[in-house]
Amino acid sequence: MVSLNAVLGVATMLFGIGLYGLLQRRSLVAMLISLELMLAAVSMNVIALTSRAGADASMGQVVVLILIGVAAAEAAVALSLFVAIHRSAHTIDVEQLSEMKG
Amino acid sequence: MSGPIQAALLAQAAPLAASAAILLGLRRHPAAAAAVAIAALGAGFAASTYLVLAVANGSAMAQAVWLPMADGRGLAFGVLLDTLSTTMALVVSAVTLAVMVYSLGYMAGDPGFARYYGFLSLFAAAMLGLVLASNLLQTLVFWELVGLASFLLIGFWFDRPGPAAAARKAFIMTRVGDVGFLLGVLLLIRTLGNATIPELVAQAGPGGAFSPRFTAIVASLLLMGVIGKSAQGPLFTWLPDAMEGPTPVSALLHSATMVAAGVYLVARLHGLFAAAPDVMRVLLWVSLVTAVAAATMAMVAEDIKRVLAYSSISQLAYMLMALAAGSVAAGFFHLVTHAGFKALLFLSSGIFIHHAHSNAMREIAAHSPTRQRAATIGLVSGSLALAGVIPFSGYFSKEAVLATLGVHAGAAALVLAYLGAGLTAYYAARMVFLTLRGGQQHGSPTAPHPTLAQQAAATMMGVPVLVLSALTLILGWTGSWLAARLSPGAEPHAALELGAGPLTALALAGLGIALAWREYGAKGAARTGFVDRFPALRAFFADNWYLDRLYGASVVRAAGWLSRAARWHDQQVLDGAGDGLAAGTTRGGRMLARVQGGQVQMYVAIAVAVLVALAVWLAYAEGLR
Amino acid sequence: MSDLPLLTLLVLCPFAGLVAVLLIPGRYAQALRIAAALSALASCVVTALIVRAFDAHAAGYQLVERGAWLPEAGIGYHVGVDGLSLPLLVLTAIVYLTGVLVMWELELRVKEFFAFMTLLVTGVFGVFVSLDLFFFLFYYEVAVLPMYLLIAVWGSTRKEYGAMKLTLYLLAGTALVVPAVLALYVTATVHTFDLTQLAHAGFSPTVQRIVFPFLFLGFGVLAGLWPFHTWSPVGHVAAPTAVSMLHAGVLMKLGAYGILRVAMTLLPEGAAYWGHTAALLATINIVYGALVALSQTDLKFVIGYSSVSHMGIVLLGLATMSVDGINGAVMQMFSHGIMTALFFAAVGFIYDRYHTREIARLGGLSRAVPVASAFFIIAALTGAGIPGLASFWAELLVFLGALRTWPVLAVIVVGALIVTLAYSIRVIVLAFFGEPREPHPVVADITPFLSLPRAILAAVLLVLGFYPRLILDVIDPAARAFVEALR
Amino acid sequence: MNPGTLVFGISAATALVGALLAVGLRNIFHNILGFALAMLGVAGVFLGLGSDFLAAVFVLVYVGAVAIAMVYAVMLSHPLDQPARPRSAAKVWGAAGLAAGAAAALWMLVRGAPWAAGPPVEPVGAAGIGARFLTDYVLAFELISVLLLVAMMGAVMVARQNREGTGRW
Amino acid sequence: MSRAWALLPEASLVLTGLMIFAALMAGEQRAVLARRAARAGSVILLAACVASRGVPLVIFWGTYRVDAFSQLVKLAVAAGFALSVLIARDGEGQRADARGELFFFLLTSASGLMVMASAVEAVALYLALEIASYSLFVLVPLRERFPRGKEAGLKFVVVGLASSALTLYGLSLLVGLAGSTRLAAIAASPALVTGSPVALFGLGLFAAGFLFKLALFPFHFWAPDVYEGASHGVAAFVATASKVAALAIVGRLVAAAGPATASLAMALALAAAIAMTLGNLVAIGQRDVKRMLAWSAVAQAGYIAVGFAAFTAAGIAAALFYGLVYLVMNAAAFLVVARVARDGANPSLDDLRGLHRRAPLLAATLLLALFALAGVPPTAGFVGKWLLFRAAMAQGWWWLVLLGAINSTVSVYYYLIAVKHAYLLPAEDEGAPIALTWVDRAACLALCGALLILGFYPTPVYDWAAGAADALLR
Repeated sequence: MVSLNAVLGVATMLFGIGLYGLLQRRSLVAMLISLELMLAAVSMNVIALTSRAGADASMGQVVVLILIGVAAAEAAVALSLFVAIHRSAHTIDVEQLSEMKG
Repeated sequence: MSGPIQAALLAQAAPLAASAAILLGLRRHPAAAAAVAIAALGAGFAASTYLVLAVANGSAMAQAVWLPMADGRGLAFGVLLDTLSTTMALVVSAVTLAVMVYSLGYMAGDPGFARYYGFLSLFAAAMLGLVLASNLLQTLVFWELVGLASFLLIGFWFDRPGPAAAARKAFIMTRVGDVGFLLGVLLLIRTLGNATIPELVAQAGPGGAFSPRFTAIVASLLLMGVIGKSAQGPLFTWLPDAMEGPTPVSALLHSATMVAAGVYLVARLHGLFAAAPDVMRVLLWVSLVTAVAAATMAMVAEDIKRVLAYSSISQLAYMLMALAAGSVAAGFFHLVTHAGFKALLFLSSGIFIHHAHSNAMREIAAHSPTRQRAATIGLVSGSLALAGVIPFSGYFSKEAVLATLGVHAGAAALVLAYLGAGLTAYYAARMVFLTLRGGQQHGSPTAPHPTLAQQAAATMMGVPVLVLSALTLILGWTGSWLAARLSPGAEPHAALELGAGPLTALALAGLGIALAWREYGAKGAARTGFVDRFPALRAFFADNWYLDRLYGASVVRAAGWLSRAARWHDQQVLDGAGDGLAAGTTRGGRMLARVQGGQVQMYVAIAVAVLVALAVWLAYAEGLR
Repeated sequence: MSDLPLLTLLVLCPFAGLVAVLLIPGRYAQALRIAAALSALASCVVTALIVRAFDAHAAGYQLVERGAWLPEAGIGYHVGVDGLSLPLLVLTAIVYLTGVLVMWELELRVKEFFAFMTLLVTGVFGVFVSLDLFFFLFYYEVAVLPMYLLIAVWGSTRKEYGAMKLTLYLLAGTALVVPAVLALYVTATVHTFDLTQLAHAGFSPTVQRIVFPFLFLGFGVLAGLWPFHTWSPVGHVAAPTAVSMLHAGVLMKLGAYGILRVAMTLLPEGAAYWGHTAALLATINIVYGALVALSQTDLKFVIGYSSVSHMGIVLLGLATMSVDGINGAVMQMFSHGIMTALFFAAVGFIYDRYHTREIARLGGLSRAVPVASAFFIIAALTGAGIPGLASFWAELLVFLGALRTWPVLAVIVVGALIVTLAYSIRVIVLAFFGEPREPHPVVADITPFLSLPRAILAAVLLVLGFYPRLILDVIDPAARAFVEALR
Repeated sequence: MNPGTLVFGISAATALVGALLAVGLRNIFHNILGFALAMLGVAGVFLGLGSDFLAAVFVLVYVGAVAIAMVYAVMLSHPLDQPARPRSAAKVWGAAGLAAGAAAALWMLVRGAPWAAGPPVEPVGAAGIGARFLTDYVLAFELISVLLLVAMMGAVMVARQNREGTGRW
Repeated sequence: MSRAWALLPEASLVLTGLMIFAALMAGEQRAVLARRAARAGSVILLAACVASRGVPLVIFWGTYRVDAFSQLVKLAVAAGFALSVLIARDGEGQRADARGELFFFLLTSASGLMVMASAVEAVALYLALEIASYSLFVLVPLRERFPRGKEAGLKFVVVGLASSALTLYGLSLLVGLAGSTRLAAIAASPALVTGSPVALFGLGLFAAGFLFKLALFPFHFWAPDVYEGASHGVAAFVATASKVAALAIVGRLVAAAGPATASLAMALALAAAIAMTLGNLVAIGQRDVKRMLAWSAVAQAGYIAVGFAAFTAAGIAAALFYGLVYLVMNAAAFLVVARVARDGANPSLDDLRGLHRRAPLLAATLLLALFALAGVPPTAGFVGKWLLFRAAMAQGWWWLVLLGAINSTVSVYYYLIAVKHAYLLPAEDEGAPIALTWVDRAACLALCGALLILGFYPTPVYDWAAGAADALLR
């Protein structure tokens, strides 16, 4: 059996990579990808923690199923917004979408 | 004893009521105002007379609590009737009455006529209150109020710059002394729990509760008030300037009564002052120097009222000298006679001024002054009294003072006092000659026929002058009566005992008059004094011994500088700090706003960084579990 | 009569005025004025009833009313009056009435003016009757905030700056007071904001020493404590007449009253510990204020700094923690309140007519407008501590108290009387005596109707100056009990 | 090395490599491919942990739906013709540092955490999941459907191009 | 009374939703009809929330709880919804084709918030939050004639989704630690009870999403942009209903964290301190009224966190009470902003000039609202802040209280600047009077009245808030 910490470690790294992408990428779509990676890390966490002996495995799976739904919804809203933004601003470079400040 | 008490209350209340009525209701009714004022003061005068007769010896006091105090009993105010206070009350009300009558003529037609009588009544009430007060704090209250009245009356013609400035100077300068007075009173109240005059005198005396040191401190503080009010020592320069007020006011406040309040205070608290011999020595020398110094200034003054003012300072110094040397009777005697002849001198000079429309003696001389009979009589007899020529009143009282000095003060003091007496005779005579004797008769050689109103005015002014002239011959004989009344145990001073002292004084007086005659009076005299030959000295004398300049250069300038410094500090430092804080806050806001830089990834990064910090902090604070 | 909730009624009087003013449409200016005046009159009547119902010989709070309000949070409705607050109620009522009358000629945005003014007065009355710290501060701020608009809209010289400065300073003071009060609430054994109960809470010396300066400085800001006084002259200069009157006359007293009623009552040990500092600051107030007043060029600035100086006397009296000092301080609050009100009323008339307050441009006013000038001169003389006017007695008592506790400071302060007189006389002589320095429009002297409020104020000064026991007999038992409790 | 560990190792490596590709490459299409790869890896991990149903759904939704939607969005929005601006080194290192720090902090906390322990529960299948959905997670189930509804309607509205106020769905 | 009575608000939500949906199906008049439906629905909703008060209910296997707490929050949300609908008027400022949908999404957001108040299971709670958020995500960018609306939407979405990822990560940790997603189980889990750092951090992460809605530092960055970028009705909803509900849930999490959490309290206190200072200082320089209100909201979130930092029932009660007051005062401010604005544009401070003449009632409302925000009596803001500070002080947060009090002073500065523009400065073009409908007038008066009444006599409302706090801790 794989040790719990190994899975948690992978999830943490995945979360970290997602975070890096979120903070660094200029493309909105790439940022969304990063976010999805973070959500996947969360899912991995949940499954790891609920598939141990003595844990409520079905609960974990239900939660992750819901998370998948959330991720889909997120993608839908975010992507539609990106399209709309591109339509009016002709860019989806987040660094250029920084008119509002102060 | 309720009769005298009621009389005393009446004497204070009547002028006060008159003052209130005039200032509040009769400002547009001059005749009524004057009538009310004179009637009220007449009542006061009658009451005072009654008091003098009723209180032949001993003392009576009636008090009511006026101010609740920490001790639970409170400060009681009331009237203290004894020989000293009743006599002073009589002097005050008499002179005031005379001045009020005189003013009917002098102030006739002035737009502020009613106001004038209102202030005058206020002064009378305050002065009588001061005299009759049973509590030293009460004395202080009225002391300040006469100061206020003095301010208002000096500045009576407030729309002229001179009187306004003079009033300001007088008020502030006397306040300097009053601060000492107030501190003294506070100190007494603090120690004694109250400031009832007989009690504090008793406590200061032998067997009393006060330590000598305490008595000395209190006495010197009170002395500051005396010096300020009686225009002594370094604080006298306000008095010459105070002559900017109407002449009757000068007569009443600034020679006869108010400035004598300081003398009265020393007499009133003589028991206390006597218990502080060092302070008395200081007072003695202050008054000696003042007497001579003021005389030198009078010698060179060109303005008749200023001459009289300096002479007031000088004569007040004589009174204080006597008190400092230990004789209440002599000092008070001189106070009484001085009140008479100085009021007379002012009122007479007022008549001249009224006609010549000038205060300058040489100017008056040009307006045929001798045509004013009453005034001429008054001026001459008053000056003789001032010069101390027998048998005028001044002679007797000054004699009493000098005699006291001779007994108690030592040779040096006596020499100075005699020097002063000689100078007094000189400047008195100078004044008479300068005023009365022949300038070229320009101006109004043929005076127009006086109207009826002018005649009435002349009468109003003439009668008091003549009465007072007569008094200069009478008051001199009251010395022994006064002495018996004020210090019954003491040996009565012989009025007409021509020993070495009186002869010296008379000789000096003669010398002074003769000198003045040679320089000013004789036909073809150069009409310049011997001092005029030394311009520097003359300037020194004429300029108040440069004291005003000294004050101007030191105290006034320092105050101005301090004030401006404080103002600068207030605006730049304190206010600047406040404004700076506000500006800094705004600037801080602008700087913080830069965090909101528009880069959304930065926002997320900050949030994540904070959370990382939280994780580390939690692990650190709670320990990894 | 004594069954009536008089104190609540008193607070409701100006509040009713506020409601009435809000309900009357803005175009009926006269009706608005009358409504305000009626509410002021009602306040006076209720105050008179309170004075009648008040037993001067009994110490402790009287006419007490209590009610539950927010018991979980320790807040209750609790009002009462004692000898220390009663004079201030009378003061407020008088200044309120005279203030409304003084503003009778106001034409600009009458409705809003009287609305804010009545609100302000509601707050002031509220503070003086409140015995619950929450309500105390509640009303305290109610009284402060309308000032901003009253000054900013209806004021003059640098009005926006002055108004903002004033508001921020005062609220900064509150920012010190509120945490301090909450800290007391928390540390007390009984969790309540009731002053009377907190007074017996017995705070530890450490708490007292730490919290006292917060309360002292916080309230001190409103009392014009040096070096936090600079808002006050600036604010006074900017404010319209009635607001200056209310502000210098009454509002600054709230600060001193707060120190007395809250800081000293609750933290006697803290007060004793910081007494020296407080007295020193108060002394600086007196001397500094007087010195700065000496070289001002604007009439209102002179008054503003004189207020700083005079409030120093109040603070010094409080700092003595003696019967004489407290008596003097409370009386000084009263007489200074009346005096500055008169001051500002007098200057207000002059400014209305001559459109300047520059001393250098005035002169000879006593000739041109004798009656109006007389009012100013009476106020100035009161300020100078001339006997026969109310302030003299108050200052005397304070000096006496100070002389017992801090002789050196007392000597300095008494010495400063010279400066006080100097600036008062300077103004009188320069602005009112002499000749006009530049041509002025010929203006009629003040009308009897406009004289009325000023005459009321002057009369109060004179009457109390003649017989101070009228007020001191009320204060004294309370001051005695207060000092007793301090020990 | 047992098969479970092997499967896990491969899946985890796939997931991490995919993730790195997804965030590291410059080309957005490559990123999406990397993302799909990472999701496959994650699904593999699930499989290794015994959640086979979940793994299937995961692949279906992420690779099948989300990734495709992303491709559509990129085609609609990405200005491929524009040359990419160079990356700012400070931003790269800053983001990397922060992400590494965050991961380290998380790992520090997670490593030895006192995870809950309870009685053993029998392994579950799709039926068990369905049962949970209809009992104590019925509220969540309802809510996720509402959320998806809102997201769909919102997405349509936001992306819609017509500007007259009369458009219908 | 039937237990089902307790679900009256939820039922009204569905009804309103159907009404608006039906209206949107209409042709030309869809926006107007939707507005009418929304208005009617908001009234029904309010009535339902009031009527259902005091009826407790637990359904869905214990995951949905109706109690004093949830009813209070629902009432607040209903009020916020009603006011936002009112403020939105016909949706001006919203893109023309989305004016009808505006009301629909506001309603879905409100339903999310209402469910959030009752959900006592973490996943449901999170989903409710997301429903509320997504509805707003799609509304914010659809601003008309204001290109930055898109950017505002972007900021909102990015920060929101990032927070949501953090929330989920926290949730995953909590699931592992507690073995359950029920809040009660999480609160009772040994890890949390003993204060294990991972549990506390997990809870903190889980709170991120709610702190994001509350706009508490460091999750506040979206607020200024969204307030500025969103149309008035949306911004008002974000500022009122959404914020109060988020606040309530933070309260719920604070209650779950329990009393033995000194380090979390310190973290909250620091966040509160920074938020207050940052918000107030930056607000000083703003010219756009809505942006200023946003920064002030950042500061206000800080004040609220001061109450939470106490970690006591009194603190939560104070925060809930303050939340209600906050709703009223912010709604009042936004009502004024919306009416002053021309054509749905953002008013700047200069647009407020001469308001006292152009619309005295609006000026007075603004005055009261700003004074309430500044915490000045006799408005309810004073009582609210007092209670917050009292709770914090009781736990020894003296420096926080002092800082809060000082910050209040700073805040007065910029509130007064706005007041100055409304009351003092004349309008440049002798601005035309602003016409108000009777509904607007009634709303102004009602809001002012509420601010004053809550200021003079907060007792019943505070008692309710205290009861709600007790319900959380039971």
